[in-house]
Formats: sequence, C-alpha cells, structure tokens
Amino acid sequence: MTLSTGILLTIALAPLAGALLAGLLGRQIGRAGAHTVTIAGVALSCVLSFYVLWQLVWGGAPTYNANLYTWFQIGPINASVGFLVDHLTALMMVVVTFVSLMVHVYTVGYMADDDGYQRFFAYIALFTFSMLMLVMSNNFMQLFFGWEAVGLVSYLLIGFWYKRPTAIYANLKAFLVNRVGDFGFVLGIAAVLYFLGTLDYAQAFAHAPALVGKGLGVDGHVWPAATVICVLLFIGAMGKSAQVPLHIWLPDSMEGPTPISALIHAATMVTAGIFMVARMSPLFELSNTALSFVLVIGATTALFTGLIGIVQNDIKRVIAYSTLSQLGYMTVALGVSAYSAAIFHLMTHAFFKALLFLGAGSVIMAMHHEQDMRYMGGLRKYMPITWLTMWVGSLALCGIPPFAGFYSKDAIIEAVADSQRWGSGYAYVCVLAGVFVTATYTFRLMYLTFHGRERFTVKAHHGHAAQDGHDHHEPGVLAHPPHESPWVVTLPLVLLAIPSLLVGALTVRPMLFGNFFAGAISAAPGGVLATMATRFHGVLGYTLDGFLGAPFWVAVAGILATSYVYLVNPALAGRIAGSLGWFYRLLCNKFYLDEVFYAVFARGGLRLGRAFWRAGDEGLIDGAVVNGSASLVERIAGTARALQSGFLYHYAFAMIIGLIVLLAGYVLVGHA
Amino acid sequence: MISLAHYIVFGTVLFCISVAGIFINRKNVIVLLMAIELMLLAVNTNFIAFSRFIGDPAGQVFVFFIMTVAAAESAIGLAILTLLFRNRRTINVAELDDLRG
Amino acid sequence: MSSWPLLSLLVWLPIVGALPVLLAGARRPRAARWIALLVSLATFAVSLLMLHGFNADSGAMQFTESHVWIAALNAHYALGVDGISVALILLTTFTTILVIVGAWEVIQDKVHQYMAAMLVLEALMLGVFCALDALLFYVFFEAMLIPMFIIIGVWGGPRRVYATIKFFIYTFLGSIFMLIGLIYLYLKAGTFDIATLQALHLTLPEQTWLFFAFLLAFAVKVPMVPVHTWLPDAHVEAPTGGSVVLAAVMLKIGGYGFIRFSLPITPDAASHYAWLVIALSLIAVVYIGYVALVQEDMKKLVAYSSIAHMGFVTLGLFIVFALLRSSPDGVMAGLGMQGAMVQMISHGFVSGAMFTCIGVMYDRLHTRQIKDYGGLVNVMPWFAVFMVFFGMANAGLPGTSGFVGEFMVILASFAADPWIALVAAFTLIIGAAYTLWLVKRVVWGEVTRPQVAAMKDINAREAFVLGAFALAVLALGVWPEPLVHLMNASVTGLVQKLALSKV
Amino acid sequence: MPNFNDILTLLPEAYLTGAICVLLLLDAFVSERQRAAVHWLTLLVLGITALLVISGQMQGTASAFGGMYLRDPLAEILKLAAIAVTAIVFLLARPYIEDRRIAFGEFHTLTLFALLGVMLLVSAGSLIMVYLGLELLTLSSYALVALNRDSPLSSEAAIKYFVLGALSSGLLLYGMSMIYGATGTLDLNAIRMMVPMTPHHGLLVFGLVFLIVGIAFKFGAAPFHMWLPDVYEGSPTAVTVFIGSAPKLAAVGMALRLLDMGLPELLRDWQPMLAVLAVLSLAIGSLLAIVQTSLKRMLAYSTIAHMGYLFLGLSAGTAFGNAVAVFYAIAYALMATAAFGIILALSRAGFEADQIDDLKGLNQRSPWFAGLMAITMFSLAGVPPLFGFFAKLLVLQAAINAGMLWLALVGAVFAIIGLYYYLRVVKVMYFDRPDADRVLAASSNLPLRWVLSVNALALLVLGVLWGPLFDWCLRAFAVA
Repeated sequence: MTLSTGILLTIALAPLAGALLAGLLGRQIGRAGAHTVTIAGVALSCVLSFYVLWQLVWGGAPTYNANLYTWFQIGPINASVGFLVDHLTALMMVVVTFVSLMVHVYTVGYMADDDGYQRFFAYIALFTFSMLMLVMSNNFMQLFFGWEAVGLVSYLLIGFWYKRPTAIYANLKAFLVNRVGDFGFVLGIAAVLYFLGTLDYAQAFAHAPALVGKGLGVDGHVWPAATVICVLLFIGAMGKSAQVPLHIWLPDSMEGPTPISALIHAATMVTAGIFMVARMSPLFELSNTALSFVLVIGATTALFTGLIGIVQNDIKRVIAYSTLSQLGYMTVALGVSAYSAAIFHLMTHAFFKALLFLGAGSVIMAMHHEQDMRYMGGLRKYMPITWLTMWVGSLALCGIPPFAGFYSKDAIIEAVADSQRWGSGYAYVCVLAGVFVTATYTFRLMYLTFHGRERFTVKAHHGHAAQDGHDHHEPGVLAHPPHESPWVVTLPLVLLAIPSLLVGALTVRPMLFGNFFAGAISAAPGGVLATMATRFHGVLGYTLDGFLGAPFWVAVAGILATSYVYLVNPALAGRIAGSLGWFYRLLCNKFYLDEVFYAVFARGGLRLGRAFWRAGDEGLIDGAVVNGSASLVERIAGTARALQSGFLYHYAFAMIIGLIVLLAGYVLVGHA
Repeated sequence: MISLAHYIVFGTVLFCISVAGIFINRKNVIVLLMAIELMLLAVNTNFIAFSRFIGDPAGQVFVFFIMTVAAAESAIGLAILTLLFRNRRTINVAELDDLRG
Repeated sequence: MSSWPLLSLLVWLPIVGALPVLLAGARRPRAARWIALLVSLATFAVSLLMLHGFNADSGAMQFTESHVWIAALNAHYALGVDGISVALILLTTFTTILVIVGAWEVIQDKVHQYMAAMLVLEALMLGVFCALDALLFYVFFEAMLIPMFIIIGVWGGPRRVYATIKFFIYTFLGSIFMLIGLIYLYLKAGTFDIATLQALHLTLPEQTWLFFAFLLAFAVKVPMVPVHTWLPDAHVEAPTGGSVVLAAVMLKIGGYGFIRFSLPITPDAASHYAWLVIALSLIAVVYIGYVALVQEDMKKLVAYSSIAHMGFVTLGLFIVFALLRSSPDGVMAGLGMQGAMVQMISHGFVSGAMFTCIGVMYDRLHTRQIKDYGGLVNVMPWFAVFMVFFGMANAGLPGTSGFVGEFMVILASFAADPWIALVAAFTLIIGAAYTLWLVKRVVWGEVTRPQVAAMKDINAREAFVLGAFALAVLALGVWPEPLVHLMNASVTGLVQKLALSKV
Repeated sequence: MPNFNDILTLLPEAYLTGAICVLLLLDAFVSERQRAAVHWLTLLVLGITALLVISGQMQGTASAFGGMYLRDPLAEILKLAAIAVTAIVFLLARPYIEDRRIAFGEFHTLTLFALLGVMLLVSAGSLIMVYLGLELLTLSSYALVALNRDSPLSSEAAIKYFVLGALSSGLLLYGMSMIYGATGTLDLNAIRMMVPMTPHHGLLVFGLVFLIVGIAFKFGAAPFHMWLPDVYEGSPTAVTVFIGSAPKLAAVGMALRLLDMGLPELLRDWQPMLAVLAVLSLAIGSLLAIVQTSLKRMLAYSTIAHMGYLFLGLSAGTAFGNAVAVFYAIAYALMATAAFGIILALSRAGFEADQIDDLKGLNQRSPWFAGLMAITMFSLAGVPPLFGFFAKLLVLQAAINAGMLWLALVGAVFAIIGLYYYLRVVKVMYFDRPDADRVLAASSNLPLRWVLSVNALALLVLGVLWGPLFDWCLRAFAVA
C-alpha cells in the first residue's frame, strides 16, 4: 500500500480551511461555529496523521516524496511545493496534530470569556497548517516557508492581547530575534543551492558526499562546504529553537495566552529547529566542526537557562525556561549525532511539556489569571485533577523512571557520555548538572503551587463584575475561591498525561535502537547510539538500569534538596538567595543578556539610523550637494546681475572688452 | 607720398577715438551720437583708401550708402533723443538706469 | 501575432481617453471619474489581450510595429514587447485602475485635471515599456515628468513645490546626459534602433563613459544611493495616487532602463564597474534600512524602504557578471536577473499597497506622523488586517510576493560572493525591524488619542483597492512560476547577450 | 546693367516696398474706424508677399544685380518664416496697440519695413546688401521700440538700443572694410574665392573678429547682449514680440551669409570664437534668468541662453549644423511669439501682465491659457515631446558631430539650470493661489485667442511631426 496525495493534502489543508472559515467569517459563524470548524479540521488531520503513521510503520508503505506544483523553474534550478513523508515526518505530524487538537479542545474552556475567540481559533488552526507544511516539506524552499509562517503566527499570537504594551513588545522582539536566525538560515539555503545545485532534500542528500573536498575561501583559509552549510542552517535553528544566545525571545513570548505557550512555545514550533537538524542529518554528519558547535551551544542552553528557571516566580516563565533547557538537551543529542534520541526527546517533551503548560493554564484560570506563584500554594485540594496530571508531567520532566521523560533524557545523557566529539566533556557536565537543576525548579514549582500553606485570600465582595481585564486586581486577592477547571480543560490534561507516562517505555526500543528512522535519519556508522544499542537488553532492563545511573541520583539529590527547602524549612530559600547574592542577581537578571542586546542592537540601531539620516541624507547629500549647489547658482546669479548696471557706457564697455578679448584670443592662439 | 598704411592708421585712430568717446563719456547723449558719426567716418576712410589702392570703385559706392544710412540713423537718433528728453527732462547718460539687473 | 497595432492602441488609448476627461471639466467631477475609470479598465483589457496573444516561449520582441518617424535622423516610431516589458505593462495598467479608484472621493479639487494627468502618465509609462527606438524611449521617459510634476505640485502637501521641482530637476539632470550618450551612439550607429545599438561594437573607453551617462539617468530613477534624496520628499508631498504610481511603476523604469540600455549596450563597462553598482545596492540595503528605521513620517519610512528594496533590483541585475564569470552556463545569472525582475513587480504591488494604506489613514486623520496614531486595530480591524499583511509582505515574508525576489537574489548573490549575500540578507532583519516597528506603533496597542478613536474602518472602495493589491501580492507569493515563465525567455536571452564581450 | 529679370527676381521685396508706401498713405487718410481695414489689408499684403516668395523660388535659385541679391532655398525658408512670424505678431498685437493708443499705422508700416529689412538681409549676396538690410531692420526697430511716446522706459530702451546698435554696426562696417581691404571685393562669393589666395590673411581674420561681433550683437549673444534685456523690458510688449522673434531669423541669415557663404575657409578661426560666445551666452543667459522677477526680462535672458544653443549648431560649420541653426531659429521664433503672446493676451489697458507673479493661479482663472503657457515653457525648457526639445537635440547632435562633445556637455548642464526658471513659471500658474487684488482675465479678442492657441499647440504638434520642416532646412543646404 502507498500513501495517497489526497490524504496528505487533506491533512495539510483541513486546518487551513478551518482557519479561513473562523478568520474571515468569524462574525457570521459565531463562537461555537468557529471552534467547531477548526476542531473538526484539526481532528480530521490528526486522525489521518495517525493513519499515515500506521500505513508507514505497519502497513509497510514506502516513503512518499512528490512535488505538488512548481514554485519557480529557472534552468535546472527548481523550487517546488511538495511533500516528503517518511517515519520522521509521520511522527512529527502525529505529535503536531495531536497536541494541537488537545490545545484546541482546551482553548474552548480557557478562552471562553475572551473577545478574540474566533480570531484565536483561526490563528491556532493556521499555525497547525503552517507547522504541517514545515514538517511535510520535501525541499528547503518550502521548509523556509513553513519556518516563517509559524513565525508569523507566533508573532500574531504572542501579540494576541494587542492592547498590552508588554505583549506587542514581546511579539516584535520574538519576530526580530527569529529573523536573526532566519538570516543565517537563508544563507544556509543559498549555500546548499550553491554547493549542491538543488533545493530538493532527496537530491541534496544524494549529492551530499560530493561536498567533501569542496570549500569556501574566506579571507585566507578555506572553510569546508559542509561546515559552512550546517553552521548557517543551525543558526536558523538557534533562532527558532531558542538556543543561547538567541533564546531571549522565548520567555517574553509567555505574554501570549497559555494554550499558545503549550502548543507553539513548548511542543511544536520551538522544536522545528531540532526537527530540521535531524532532517539534515546526512549533511551534518559530514562536519564534525558544525556538530561540535551544535553540541556546545546546546549544552550551554541546557544548563544556564535551567538555572534561570530556578529563580522565576511566574509559573509560566518557570516552564518556559525549563522548555529552553530541554531544547538544549535535544540540541546536545543532535550534537553527538544521536538524532533519534533528539527526536525521541522532542516527542516525549512535547507531551509532558504541553501537559505542564496546560496544567499551569488551568491553575492560572483558577487563580483568576494570577501567574505569580508567591500568591499560590495548597491548591491541590481545590483542583485535584490538575494537581495529579501536573505531577505526572513533572516527574516525566525530571526524568524519573518509568516516566516518558526518563527514556529520552537518559538516552541523551548516556549518548553524551559515550561521545568522543570535541566538546562532549563540557556537554556531559552541563547535562548532568542540568538534571539537578531541572529537578530543583520543577519541584519548586510544584511545591509553591500545590503544596504548603495558601498564600492568597478570598474577598467575595471584591467587585468581580468591575474587573474588565484579567490582571488588574491586587496580587493574592481572589474574588471567589479557586476551583477545578471544566472538563474541556481537564480532558486534554488527562489525555496528555497518558502518553507522558507511557509513550517512552512503549517506543524506546524502535525509536532509539530499532530502525524506526531508517532512511530518514542517517548517523555515521559507529555512532553513539549504535554502541548504546549493543548494551540494550529490553525495556525493563533499561528502566531498571536507570535507577542505578548517575542522572537518577543527581535528580534525586535535587529533589531532596528542594523538598527540604520548600516543605521543611521555607525560610532557607531566602537565606540561600542572600548568601550568594551576586549569583542570585545574575540569575534574576537572566545574565543581563536582554539588557545588553537591547542597548546594543535596539538603541544602538536607532542611534546609528539617526546619525546616518541627519549626517548622510540631510547633511551631506541634501544639504551640501543638492541644495548647496542650488544656492551656489543663486549666489553667482545674484552677483552676475550687478554687471547689468543699466548704464550705457558699461554696456558699450562690455562690448569693447568682448571685442578685445576675441582679438587677443586670435592674436595669442593664432589661427591654428 | 602718403601710403595705404597711413590711411588705415588714420582710420584706426579715428575709430578708437569714437569708441572711447562712447564708453568714456558719461554726460551727454549728444556726444554719443557724434562719436557714432566719427566711427562711420573712420570706416569711410578705410573704404575709400582701400578702394583707391585696390582700384575697385565698389568700395566708394559703399561709402555713399554708408553716408546715406548715417544720415537716416542720426535722424532717428535725434528723434529718440527728443522723445527721451520729453519723457525724462534729461539726456544725462548717467541717469538712464531705470532698466537694469 | 495580431496584425493590427495592439501596442499603439495600448499607448494611445489613455491619451485619447484623457481628452473627454478634461472636457468633462471642473463642473462634472463624477463624469470625469467614471470616464477615467472606463478608460483605465479598457487599457487594462487591452493589456490582457496582449498577454493572451503573447508567446512566452520566445525571447524575441513581439507585436512589433515600426513606422519612419524622422527620416532625417532615421528615427522610427517602433513599438514591441518582450516578456519583461509585458510584465511591467500589466503592472502599470493594473495599478492605474487602483489609483483611479483610490482617488475617487479623495481628490475633490480639479478632479478632471487629476484624472487626465493620471491617464496621460499611464500612457507615457506604457510608451516607455513599448518603445524599441531610443529616441522614442527618451521622449516618453522625459515627457513622463510633466504629468507627475503637475500631480505632485497641484494636489500635493505643504512643501509640494520644493519636492516637485526637486523631483523634476533631479531626474532631468540624470537623463540629459543619457541623451548625450544616445546622440553619441546614434552618430556611431546611424540609427536609434535599440536592437542595433545593442549589437554595436564599442571600445572600452566609449562604453565606460556611456555606461556612466546611462547609470546617472537610471540611478536617479531607481533611485540608488546617493542620488535618492528626491524620493522621500516627492513621496511625502505627493497625493496618495501620485505616491502609488511613483513607487509602483516609475521607479521600475530605472531598472528597466538598466535592462534595455546599460547592460546590453555597454556590457563590458557594466561588468567592469559592476562592483560599484553592487556596492551602492548593498549600501542601499543597510544604510537606507537604518535611515528608514528612524523616520517619524510614515510615507518617508515607506519611501526609504522602497529605496532599500530597489537595491535588490540593482544588485540582482549587476551580480550577473560575477555569476557569469564563476559559472558560464548562466543559470545562476538567470536566477539573479529573474530575482531582480520579480522584485520589481512585487515591489510595485507592495509599495503601492503600503502607500494606499497610509493614504487611507491620512484621509481620516490628515497626518502622516507615526506618533499621531496607535491602536488602529481597535477601531479599524479590517484595515489592520491589510496593514499587517502588507507590512509582512514588505518585510519579505514567504507566501507574499515580497519574499520571492529577495530570496532569488540572495541565492544568486551567494554564488557570486558569500559576503555580498551576507550583507544583502541583512534586509531580513532590518526590513522586518522598520516595518514591524511601524506596524507596532500604528496598528497595535491601546487607542490613546480621541481622534483615532473616531476613525471609521475602511469603506467598500478602499477595501476593493487594498483587496486587489492583497490578491496580487498573495498570488505572486504563492505561485510566482507564471511570472517567472513569462519573463524567462527574455531574461535568458539577455543573459546570453551579456556573456559575450563587445570589444 | 540691371535688366527686367533682376526686378522680377526681386519681386517680393519690390512688391512689399510698394505695398508699404500704399499703406502709409492709407493710414494717413483713414479714420479711426477704418483701422481694422488697414490691419487686415496688411495681413493680405503679407500673404501676397509670401506667395510671391514661393512662386519666385519655384523658378529655382537665381541671383540679381550682379550677385548682390540672391534667391535660394535658404532665403526662401527664412523669408517665409519671418513673414509668418510677422503675421502672428500683427494678430497678437492688435488689441494691445489699440488699448494703449499706440500709433496704429506706424506700428504696422514700421514692422513691415523691418520685415523688408529681414528679407533683404537674408538674400544679400554682397556686403553692401548685408549692411543695408541690417540697417533697414535695425533703424525701424529703434523706432518701434520708441513707439510708445509717453513711456520713459520705452525711450530709455530706445536710446540704449540705438547707441549700442549704432556702435555694433560701426564695428561690423569696420570689419567689412578690413575684409574688403584683404580681398578687394564686396561680393560674398568672390570673397570666398579670394580668401585662399589673399596675402593679407591677418587682415582678413582681424576683420572677421569685427564681423563676429556684429553678428553676435544681432543675436544678442554674450557679452554683446547687454542691450537685449533692457530693450525687451522697455519696449511695448507688442513690439517685444516682434523684436524677440523675426530679427533672430535675420541674424541667422546674416551669419550664414557672412560666415558660411563668405568665409568658410576661415572656419578654424571663427569656430572657436562662436564656441566661446556660445558658452558665455549659455552661462549668462541661464544664470541671470533665474533671478528675474519680470517675465519679459526673464524671457529676454532665456533668449540669450537660446542664442547660445543656436551657436552650438552654427559653430559646427557643417551643412547639417547650418540647417540645425536655421531650424533652431524658426523653433525659437515660434516659442517666443507664443510666450510673449501670453503676456499680450493677459494684459489690459493700464495693466501689463509682465511680472512672473502676475500669472499666479492662472490655472484657476483660465486653464486654457495656463495650459498654453505651460506647453510653451516646457518647450522652451526643452522637455520632450515638445518642439523645443528636438531643436535642442539637434544642436547637441550638431556639436557632437563637429567633435565638440565638451560644448554639448556644457549645453546639457545649462539646460538643467535653465529648466529651473521655466518650471518657476509653471509653478506660479499651477501651484500658487491667485492674488485677490490682481484679477487676471484673458483677452476676449478672438483672433488673438485663436492665433495664440494655434501657435502654442503647434509646439506640441511639431514636437511629434517636425520631420518635414527639418528636411526642408536640410534641403536648403543641399544635404538629404
């Protein structure tokens, strides 16, 4: 059996149709109409995606690779829109559509009392379409299409509450920082076309070996072609997947509604970079330099963004920083050529991180859009489902066996340990320390939110109707006590908790050590995963080994420490913070990266622009040259005018002078 | 014996005097008219001298024409002069500068 | 090939149509509007007819007509089109309709003169794209200034006189030297026929000064740094329609001139001094990008962004030589030139739309200062949709036409020299920065000023104009192949011409 | 011995002379009311003269009175152009003359005498004829300038014109005497024969310089231009129209007769002189025009600049260049009549619309005349597709063709400067609001409106169809 173009098209276009309906006819079809059409669309493509995955994995369908239509054709250069659907793609499609569907359903409850209801559904459906185009693409051009399209939707969604100054600042920032990544990405695509002469994946990978020996002479020494391509492409990934130092946009993106944070800024869009690198594995395999670069960047991200997460008080920001950290883990996996591990972690992370975000959203709803954990606490008795599901997510995040996160994360750490690549030592330290950090901020979040004493008060008389907006009330004061969210919210939590619990154990064998990604991902023979595969004896053994591994005990250490601080002796936290003040401040200010970037690029750019404008355009060109010459002419004319004195004898004199000059000229020059 | 050169030099001298008269004189328009007459005389001298020494009468015929035209010219000149005086009550060249710039 | 003179019809229809519009007089503005609209629609129909009859597989001139014009100078009234001109002609006729609709109630004073001027302007621009005779080309090229001069001067803003005279003299300055170059060529070739001039053999010194004569003319028109300063002033003062035509079509005539004159007539000098043009183009992308960033007047901002975008056109055109050196098969060169052409067409739509948007705002609030706006999305949601969309197009987002040309040019220039591509790609950042910052300050946010709160959303007419632009932008962005195919044969032909030296 | 054929050859001039005398008598006897009759009669005379010129030329080139008078295509073109211009002038000037009570008959007869001078000058075959034609033209011009008896400005202009004119003709004569001395003949063809074999080459070129001065003065080329602005401004506009147009044709004829016909051998001597004069005229004309506030004066300076362009063609010294010079002179004459015609059309008794600001908001008041003026200005500025552009194109081409690329470039530069002051007029008409106190009203005189419209629109039409006219000019020099 083979994959049918019709089905694939439907998968991609169904969400788009929903988006267009909800967006353009929003007022006509109303709220119910809007969420019905979009959910229907996404659900359809979700089901079909599962079907496609089934066809590929169990149905033994061959990889689908075909162009739909030619985008432009110049000589041999062809840019088309088409699909490449193999196991990797199918997996991504399933993850994307499933999480997206969950988020759609969840949104029905979360955005219930928002004016932009239809707009919101239109956006997220549009996002699903864009993301699908990205992952299903069979060429670089379309990849960039999806790449930018998801960026656009993310821009729109971060600024969804466009009245908030912070929101419209955050979305501009997000777009521009991503553009810095795209800057490298486009150059990477250009390099691909230059060295490989094609934009099509299959052809490019086929020609990939030809890269060896080619190079780019840059002032003196020659860069290997593969390195150039891969580094440039990875810069794109750094933007999209928020790797240091281009990570600064992601925390701010939490200005968007929580479902978005779950869908775009945790589960799917931010993993596009990871997906892209895995997709390009045939190219990356050719350049150790590039992979080391990837490795170091990833490791740095994994550890340091995690550290920041420890000191955050906004529940969403904690999860955001944990996302950054986890993305770092995936990147590290890529860096040691454990692409499958990266994708594996991408999948598990998608589930439990979406779960955490949606859970946080549910908490936020209960707290009347209060996001500061310092005003929470003891919520578990108000909202048990949320509490339980979030625990599942947290344990998965910490990589506690047998939760899903354990398999993926542990594999990554092990891979790093085995890797001989330059920088793997540094990376190993980072990821291991990262485990401690992860455990710390995760449990801190859970304790502050659900355990300990309640740090909020309920004032019923407090005019609820008066609150037009959500977040104008004084902190820690609720109009009425928190309560569990409606089923549309809790259902997705439950549905996401299940995979967070199980998916790892179920799929670790085929994905990591099997040949699930055969053909899609090519790691050089003798790669780390291969060696790990030799040690692999069944899921159960693997799981039990986990309890003996270093990462587990590091995590436990973190857990114990956190538990002591936040459950037994809450005062300690403040003292620790005080004792290493400079470090604390450093973390609170996110290593001052935002400030530096803002000063240098934003304000510096403006100052530069003003300088150019005043000095260059207005001063030099217009002032000096253009108007200058004009006024010069005027002045000359003014003086010349005096010659026309009006006196006859001057006129006569002028004539005589002219005569004499001509005569003199004749006498001097002579008649040649 | 007076050679052609003498005549030419004489003519040239006359010519220069008249030219000088035109742009050195700052007083009276009448003097300008006289200077112009003088200039025509210089030209006539040249023509007659040349025609005499070349032995071609055409030059002298030209002179007659020039003299006739000169007469008409000064007639018009004087007419304009009177007009000027009637309009401005002066024929002082130094005051004729309403048109300038 | 139609036997009857389709192109003459195309060129003269608007001029003839302008007469009844003028005769309608100041008394009957409605008549003037309707006649003008009908004429522009008819012209558009004719251009579609031309497109229908055009054979895109041949790079040759088609629909050619030629009649002796001035026997003494062996100058001909010769018209003809290839793929490149067809594309630009369609752009012109399409934009004119929208301009006329856009001016419908906006222009209240001397409507008949405005509409007539627009039609005459259209005719002259079409003439430029059709002319196969250098003298004829020059006549159209220059005559075009007169109606634009009037349009800016009569219906323009407060500093319109300075702006319009600056515009006229600037452009005249450029073209007069081109005229001398043309005369020189005529004396060598004995004809003004462009094809013959392109085949003419010229020594390198000759080519060099001719090249600079042409460069001056077209660089002013495009405009390239540093002869661009007329554009912001002209745009700021011009009425919306004027700005739209100026940005959408007039600037393209500069690029068209490069393609018709500079490149083929003086290929060796062009390749010799390509580095100069490329450098200027890159300066345009970066320097002008920064200048645009700090503009407080919306029209000035978009005007500067036009300069930056046209930088890609010149870059794409002159990168060709380096590409021909590196890969003689000319594939990459073709890509670069195609990119330049697509960029021209796309910029026509996008900048036209941007100026229309600004016009829509200006008609309501009568200010172009960014600080006077803010939070438009609250009061004008539909307008906000268009504004954001065109903003994204201006920032070169894939899926909009703005992306295609830049993408092609960057791809091509990387093959020539990665550093060029590096600088060029900087537009992704700076372009997004100034456009989206504008959008942020104008569209998003709370409504702060009461005047803004009172603004009405776009009416049907404005929706039509913006919608038409949006469709064009989207269509071109999602499926550029038809356009590329239309121009491919001509572009390939030109690239092959450039491959061989003349000296 | 002069025979009857000579008279026949001379018929147009002879007829015109007779007609003028008749008109003089008529004017003396007719009453105020029958003026119109004289006016139309004058136009009739012009028509007949034109016919005579054409019919005469049909019998081919000829010469009369021992080569003193020539009938050739060049003379024909210039005469017909001059006649046409004069007719235009009469039609444009009439209301103006009548409003201001300027002596009606004198205006017509003097103008006709001037025309006669032009005709004699352009067909002169000998230095004597050149001088006589020139004097006939200038003497009547002096009188014309002074025609407005009560205007101090007119009389001042007249006296300046007179003195300087007399000076220049004195210089011209002096030059002629030198030529005569060097070649021993007054006949231009004979002079051409003699030039190579004369021993007194120095004397010859010495005289040449004086001739050039005389020619330059007639053109109003710098630095012999000083009279021109004052005379244009001072004389009644009706007269300015004439002085601004027809004499330029005469000047071209004179220059071609003297330089091209008489002294072609000295091309290498007079070409640089003309080039220098051209540059000076371009510079002074363009620059000083910028700072003028009086429209008449501005046009005067623009005339100087245009004469600079004309010299570009003349200095080429080729047949093509000469044809171009003639073409340019005709083109300029047409543009001048149109430009001054607008002033006439807008002037009324007691109000001269001769300041640039007088045109403020003309487009509101009378769009038609504003349009005509705009066409004229753009044509003067040399913007295609108008007549003036092609004239410029041709002179530039002639200059480049003669290997004077630098001169063409200078011309180009000053074209840009020139553009500015023409644009200023358009700006005033279209972009400025009209002043309340100055109420502009276009004259209601129908002939004037029609002639003016035809004249201005001709600049547009000829801009497209100037080929035949130029071919005609080329044929006059036996090329093409």
